[in-house]
Amino acid sequence: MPAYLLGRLGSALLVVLGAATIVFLAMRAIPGDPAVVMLGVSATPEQVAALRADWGLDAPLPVQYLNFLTRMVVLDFGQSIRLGMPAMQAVSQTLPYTIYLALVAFALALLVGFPLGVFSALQRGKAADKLISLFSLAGQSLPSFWVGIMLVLLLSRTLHILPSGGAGSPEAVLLPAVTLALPLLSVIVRLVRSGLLESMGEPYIQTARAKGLGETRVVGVHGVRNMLIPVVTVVGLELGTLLGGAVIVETVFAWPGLGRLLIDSIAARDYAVVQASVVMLVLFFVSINIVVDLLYGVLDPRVRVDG
Amino acid sequence: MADLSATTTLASGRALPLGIVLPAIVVGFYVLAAVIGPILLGFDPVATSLADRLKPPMTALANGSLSLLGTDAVGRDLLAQMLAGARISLAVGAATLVLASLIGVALGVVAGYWGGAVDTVVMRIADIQLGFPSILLAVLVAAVIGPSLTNVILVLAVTRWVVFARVARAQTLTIKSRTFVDASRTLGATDAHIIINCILPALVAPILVVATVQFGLVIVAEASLSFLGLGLPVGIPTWGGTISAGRSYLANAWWISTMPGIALSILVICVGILGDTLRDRLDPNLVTR
Amino acid sequence: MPPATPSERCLTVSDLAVGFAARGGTILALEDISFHVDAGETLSLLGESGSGKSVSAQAIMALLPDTAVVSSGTVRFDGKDLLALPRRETRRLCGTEMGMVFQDPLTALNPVFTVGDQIAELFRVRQGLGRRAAREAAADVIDTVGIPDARRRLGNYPHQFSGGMRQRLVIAMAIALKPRLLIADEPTTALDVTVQAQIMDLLGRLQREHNMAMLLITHDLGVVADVTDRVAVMYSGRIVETGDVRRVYDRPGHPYTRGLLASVPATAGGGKHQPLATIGGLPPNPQRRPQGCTFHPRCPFAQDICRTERPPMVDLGNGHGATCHFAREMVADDRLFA
Amino acid sequence: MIASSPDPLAPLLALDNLRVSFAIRSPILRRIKMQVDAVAGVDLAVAPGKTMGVVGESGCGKSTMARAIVGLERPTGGSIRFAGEAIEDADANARRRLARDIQMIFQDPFASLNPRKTVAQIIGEVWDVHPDLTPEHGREREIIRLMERVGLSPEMASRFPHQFSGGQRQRIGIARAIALRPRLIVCDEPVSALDVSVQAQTLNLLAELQQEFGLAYLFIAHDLSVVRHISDELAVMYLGRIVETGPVETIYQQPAHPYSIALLSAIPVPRPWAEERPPRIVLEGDVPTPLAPPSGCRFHTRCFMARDVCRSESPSLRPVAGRNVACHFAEEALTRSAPGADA
Amino acid sequence: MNHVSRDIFRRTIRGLALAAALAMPSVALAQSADVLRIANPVAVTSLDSFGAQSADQPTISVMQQVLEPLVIRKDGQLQPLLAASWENPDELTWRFHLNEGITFADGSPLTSADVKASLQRLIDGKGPLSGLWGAVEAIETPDDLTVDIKTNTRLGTVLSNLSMLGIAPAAALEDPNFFNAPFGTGPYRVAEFTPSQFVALERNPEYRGEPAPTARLEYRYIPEVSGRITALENNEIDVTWGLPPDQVAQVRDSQSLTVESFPTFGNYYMWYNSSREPFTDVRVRQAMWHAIDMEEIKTFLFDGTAEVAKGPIPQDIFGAAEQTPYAYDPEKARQLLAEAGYPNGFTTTMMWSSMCCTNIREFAETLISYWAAVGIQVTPQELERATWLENLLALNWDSTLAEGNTITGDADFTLARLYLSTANRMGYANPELDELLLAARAEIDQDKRAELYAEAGKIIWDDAVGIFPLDMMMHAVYRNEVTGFVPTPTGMPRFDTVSKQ
Repeated sequence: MPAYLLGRLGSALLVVLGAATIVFLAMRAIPGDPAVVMLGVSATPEQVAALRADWGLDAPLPVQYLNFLTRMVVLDFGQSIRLGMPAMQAVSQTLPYTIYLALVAFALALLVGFPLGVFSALQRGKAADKLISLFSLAGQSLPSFWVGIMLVLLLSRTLHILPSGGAGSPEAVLLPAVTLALPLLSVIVRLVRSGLLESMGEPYIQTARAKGLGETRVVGVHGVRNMLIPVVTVVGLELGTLLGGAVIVETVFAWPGLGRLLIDSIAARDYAVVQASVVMLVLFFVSINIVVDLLYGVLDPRVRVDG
Repeated sequence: MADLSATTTLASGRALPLGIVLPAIVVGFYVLAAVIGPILLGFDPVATSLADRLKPPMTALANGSLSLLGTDAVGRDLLAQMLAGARISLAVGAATLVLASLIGVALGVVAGYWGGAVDTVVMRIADIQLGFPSILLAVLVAAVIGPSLTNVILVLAVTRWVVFARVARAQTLTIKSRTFVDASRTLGATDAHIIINCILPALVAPILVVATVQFGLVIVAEASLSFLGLGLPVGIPTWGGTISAGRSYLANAWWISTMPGIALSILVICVGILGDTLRDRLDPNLVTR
Repeated sequence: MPPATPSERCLTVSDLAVGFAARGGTILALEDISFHVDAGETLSLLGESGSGKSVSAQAIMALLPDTAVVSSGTVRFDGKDLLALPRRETRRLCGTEMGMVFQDPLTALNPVFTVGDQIAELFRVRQGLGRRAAREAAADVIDTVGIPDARRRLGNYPHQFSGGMRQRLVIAMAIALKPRLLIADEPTTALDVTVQAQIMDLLGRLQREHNMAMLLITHDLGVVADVTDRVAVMYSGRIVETGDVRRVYDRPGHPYTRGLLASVPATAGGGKHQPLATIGGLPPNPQRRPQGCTFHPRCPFAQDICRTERPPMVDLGNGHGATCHFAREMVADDRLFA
Repeated sequence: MIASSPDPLAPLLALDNLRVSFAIRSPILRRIKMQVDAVAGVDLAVAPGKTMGVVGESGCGKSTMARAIVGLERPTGGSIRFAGEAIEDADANARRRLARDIQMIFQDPFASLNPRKTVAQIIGEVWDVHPDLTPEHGREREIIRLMERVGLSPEMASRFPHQFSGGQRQRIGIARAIALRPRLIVCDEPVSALDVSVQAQTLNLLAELQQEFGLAYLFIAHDLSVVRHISDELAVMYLGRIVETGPVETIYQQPAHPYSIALLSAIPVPRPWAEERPPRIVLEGDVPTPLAPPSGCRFHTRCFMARDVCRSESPSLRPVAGRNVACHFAEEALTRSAPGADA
Repeated sequence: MNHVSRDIFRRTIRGLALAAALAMPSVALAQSADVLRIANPVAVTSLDSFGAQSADQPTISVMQQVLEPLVIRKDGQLQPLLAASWENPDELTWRFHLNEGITFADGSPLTSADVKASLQRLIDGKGPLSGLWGAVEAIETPDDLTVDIKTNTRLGTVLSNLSMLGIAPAAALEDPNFFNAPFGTGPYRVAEFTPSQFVALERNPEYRGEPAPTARLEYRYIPEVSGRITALENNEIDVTWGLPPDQVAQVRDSQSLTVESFPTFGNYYMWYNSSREPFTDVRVRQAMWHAIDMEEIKTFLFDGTAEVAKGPIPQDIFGAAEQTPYAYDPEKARQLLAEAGYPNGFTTTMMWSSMCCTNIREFAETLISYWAAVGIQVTPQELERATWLENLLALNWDSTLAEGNTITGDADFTLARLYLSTANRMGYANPELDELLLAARAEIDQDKRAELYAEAGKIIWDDAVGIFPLDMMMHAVYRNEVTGFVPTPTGMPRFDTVSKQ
């Protein structure tokens, strides 16, 4: 197991390193100079040069890269130009919002999606199943920015039930969370449904029935337990993309999370924050993947290595 | 094996289920609207008419025509704009899928067939791609080459190839180990012969399914890019762009965001049903996300 | 084996017919199926793939898929008609009164639970034993089926056992609650020859110990001969011949049985380059079974009557019967094992 | 090399101490690799026009051996000679040439046919790969001839594999295998997936084709009665090694290896009462995994005759009573398997 | 849904959400009259008004209530605030005498050292405003209440520049954490700050004047217009600004809200790249101006809530002079084009920054539509701000539409920084204009400066260096309970006079 875990960590680090390199090069490849962005229309070449020197951007690229990598090891991404604080501090101020939003969305998706999927599978082919299928298809394919806008239009602007955005009150998380949860919820419904149907077709289900177990136990224990394996795999991956994908929802609902920070920082060419955000997002993504892998081992004894 | 009988069912033209016919008709309608709509109801991005701005649906305009779905913030007819947008959306979707599937299938087959270092490199790049925020990628490409139709297609293709590569690779791995490939080998067949005769034909069905499922996602992704202001240049009408532009007018002109959103939703749902039905019939075990 | 008196009769299937809903109507998978199994006795359902032998077992155990429809017949077990009972009631008899062994021991076991949990589940859910007692009982059962070091292996998962051991576990589950009827559906098909011998030995031993009735479903003529008292030969959803194994094998009353026996190289004996006897043609498509005797298109002895009239079960004495218009002539013909 | 055939003709195919091992990845945890010696030093010879039957249980390496012969696996040791020429290291070009002489019939008749091609395309693939061998009278006519030869109606040429029954599919596989008029066909369990009645038809067809084209078969099966029916020579394999080889009837009548004895006794026959049979020997336990084969004689863990020497010393094939046996106590085993003896 | 049930529903949801929100980072729920909830349209990213954000409107709008300048612009006039008086001992020296007895929020007294440190920090910060002080040679502090600013050339803009410099305590400026919760001599001090999200100000207990009527100001960033309006209507916030002009009318209809519109120092401008064909020809530049009906744009696109410009900078700015607007005359436009050699028009591009300002795209599309009517095909180029800036500075464009804000209220800030040929911002070079602008900057006599700017403005206008379509108005919206709101022409409202009932 340790060897396996080590290998897994190794490849995860490789992915982080790759992403870090790409974001480093990308930020420097795109037009737009942080100094110019800050100084605005009236910037003079002297002012720009002075600022770049202050920020160490006049150093040769390899030096900057090496600097970036060595400091990345201790999660030091340097000073944010735009915010005047360490980039990591900016990230750690916004990340909790994104994680909070993602978790609420995740819980919502799970709590609604799982039972709905099981129900749909048991009602296979009936009207309820078809309705749920259509709903989940819609949830999966509708653009979340539009769904968000429509929710605001309906619940906020017309009915005045929920706030339209921001993180100012506790119920403010609901609309963005629902919007964010919808695609994941749909994925869960579909996965649970097809997973359960597939699991129910396996011979061991016949065995369970031949043992004379009640149908509730056959489905609830033997069926569901096996179906968890594919569900956890995909849901884990989706959770990773949930964080990254929160950008749009955060934009629509002015949610002060990492996604918005990333967008704003890209716009301001705030290299340090962009690099910090991307590295943290990717780090999160690969961590979740590792957790999923480990969870896989918990759920599926065939994956466990003896001894 | 299930895929085979399904192929024949499709090929032999036995009664197709509603799950295919209905959405196919809707999608066909969109294609038709996209092709001939702009001819019937031309959209000129430059033809603004300030007196007609923000008019609700079913309003008679200054020039005497009737605006079925209302007008936007500079007085252009929303329906005409949406028809022109349909053309762009469908074109972007199709072009992206062609590009992404070509890249993805090529890399996936190579990685799956030869394995080893090539496989490791391709799959590692895929991992990075998956973890990397696509927004940043979009900004990057848009900024480097400037916003254009090609760039949007490029960005979307770059974010989509992984799905195709994964499916192609998995399918290649499965097919590669199938006995009929061994049979070809014992005939003395070369790798190229095997890839062309055994692997690629087996990829058609799953890739088709993935492409159908992805089609809706790509259209939505294009709209999302436009929504974030990273999409097509101003002057090229897109659904996402219109929805985004209408966001500031939710208070006084709800139709600007709502109408193209409904059009987009109906399309992607129908494409989704189509993809689902195809998947059920062609390759039930395919995971396409 | 002493002949079974009617009081010891365990399972009686009469006139069973099962169809599957399909596009364009129902496909009859089984028709006119009648047989019985007595306590302590083994009946083999012998047939090639698609002959309907597994469907019979599923019908008895209420394990038929939702698309299946039982269109007629009765399945009497313990005086109750299982088909008339609600599925839930039939299910209640499974495990306690009827046990089942499946073909593929790898997939028949739930991969994510330990074998201890899977067997103990029977005792806990069906008998209401406590956790500890159920585990003890499970260990005893595993011990019974000949898995060494039973107690320690309770915590292992199915994939940690070899194929033969897995089949023993499946058997353990089937006999754990000492059922009176054991249905074994191709229990050795997935196993190697030497392991097959072990498993058949085990089944035989358990049957004797518990005086169980056993319904063995197989395509292997040799396995049938090894362990069976009586055989029912199935062809295209019907029983074409039934009777004592020796009688049926030595003097088959149906051309199909005869053809089967002749095509087995071992029976055919003979030397190399002696062509084997074969049955020409293919089994009929269940959607388009031939008129009259379903076997007539492949039958070398077919006459006009076979093409038009469905042959009745001809009683050949001592429980031997065959659905062939010329059953008696077949039995009288000595040429088969000349 | 030990000539297993008394035939004075030089063997068509000769394996000399053939070894095939591969690193396999644990199926789910792909990072863990294990070394499997699937074929651990096999000597075997197939005479032209004759059938060499190979029996053994799953995992004994018989299929791997077959795959190595046709080039689907690369041997890790020993040699394979075909008509006197070493072919174990054949490159792609040499392989293509060899394919004209060595063909293969697979176990699963469905899996070995490309589901997306018609029968005509499947058989015609032969000439896609070997365009220079296209018969003068044209591909179509040759396909029809081949189909007729194997007992398929030529009208079926444009059908797909799934539209055929198992037996018919195997006939397609056979037609493809004989299209190039090979000298040797490796048959890997060609009838084990078929129903009894169809199996007989297929065996008859194979026998006819052998007569007609002078084919040599390497015939692999786990069903001993089938092998007995079709073979001239027999090799019994256990865990990657040959434990006994010789003329088929010699071994059947009086096996000299404890494993052969057990194997033969375990075959269920339809009418046991009608023939004289040695008492059944039920072996203990399962076949050990080839990942960790036992020391000494690989069979010793299950052998009813095992002594101390069997645990430490690996017996090699030696001639005993008209066949070759790899057992320290072959002579003793012979007495046990003698007709009428009580095991 | 009726009101009662809606209320119950809201409360239920709130309860549920509260239960779910235990993990929630800092939740502000205060809703009393003592708290004024403000939604700013642009995020406050930093409170450091000396560095990168020194010209950043959100930063200034908060910090102007915390730090006070020496002189302040009130009703168009520069008036003493922290400084009691000033004089010029020589042409290169500005001497300021500070008021006595002023203390910072931490109780320490205001001294000349604080002024020196603050100015020095602005210059060293190299931010956008540091350029205003390029001529400063030395800052001297002869005594605790006297500051001398010495320049190497004559600098006429010192007073207006100083109005943008809030004075912070010198000692605190050394503290790297000072700008997390800065304080000064102003009516408020910063209590809480989360960049981009939230700023809370509370009364400065040491403030020398009348205490501000509202104890606490809370700024929350809500980027979406509809979000802000909704939040106002839902009583989630009390005041906001930066509404698109065409949505003002609709908000005016609301019974619970008050809208106040007032002129600002901001305007739209459309520059030509005069170094590129065909914009080297003044007739082309004028023709395009004549092609546009400003009145129609003002009426429909801006719902009348803007002013047709009468000069390159809005009229309230020091140094602005009234010019005659270009008439909407497509015939004349075509004629000018023909004269310039483009009888059939030409094809060109216009770029703008997507993040520029409200309605920018609609505005641009409308302009393009007008030009199309006289045969000029303009391809729109909406760019991301950073890219737009890069192109702008590289003169890699044909024409560009933007918005400007003369935050110092002094013509120099816009004209002398952007229109000098040395700045080379729009490829226009006119020695006469250069001379006027430089002279104005060096003129200490403020009346003379104003005259010089008037002349310069006329040149820019008549030569059509760009099109100056409209001067912007600011639209602040607040709930009816809010009183005491004072319009600010800088577009950066302050709330130290505002209270809630």
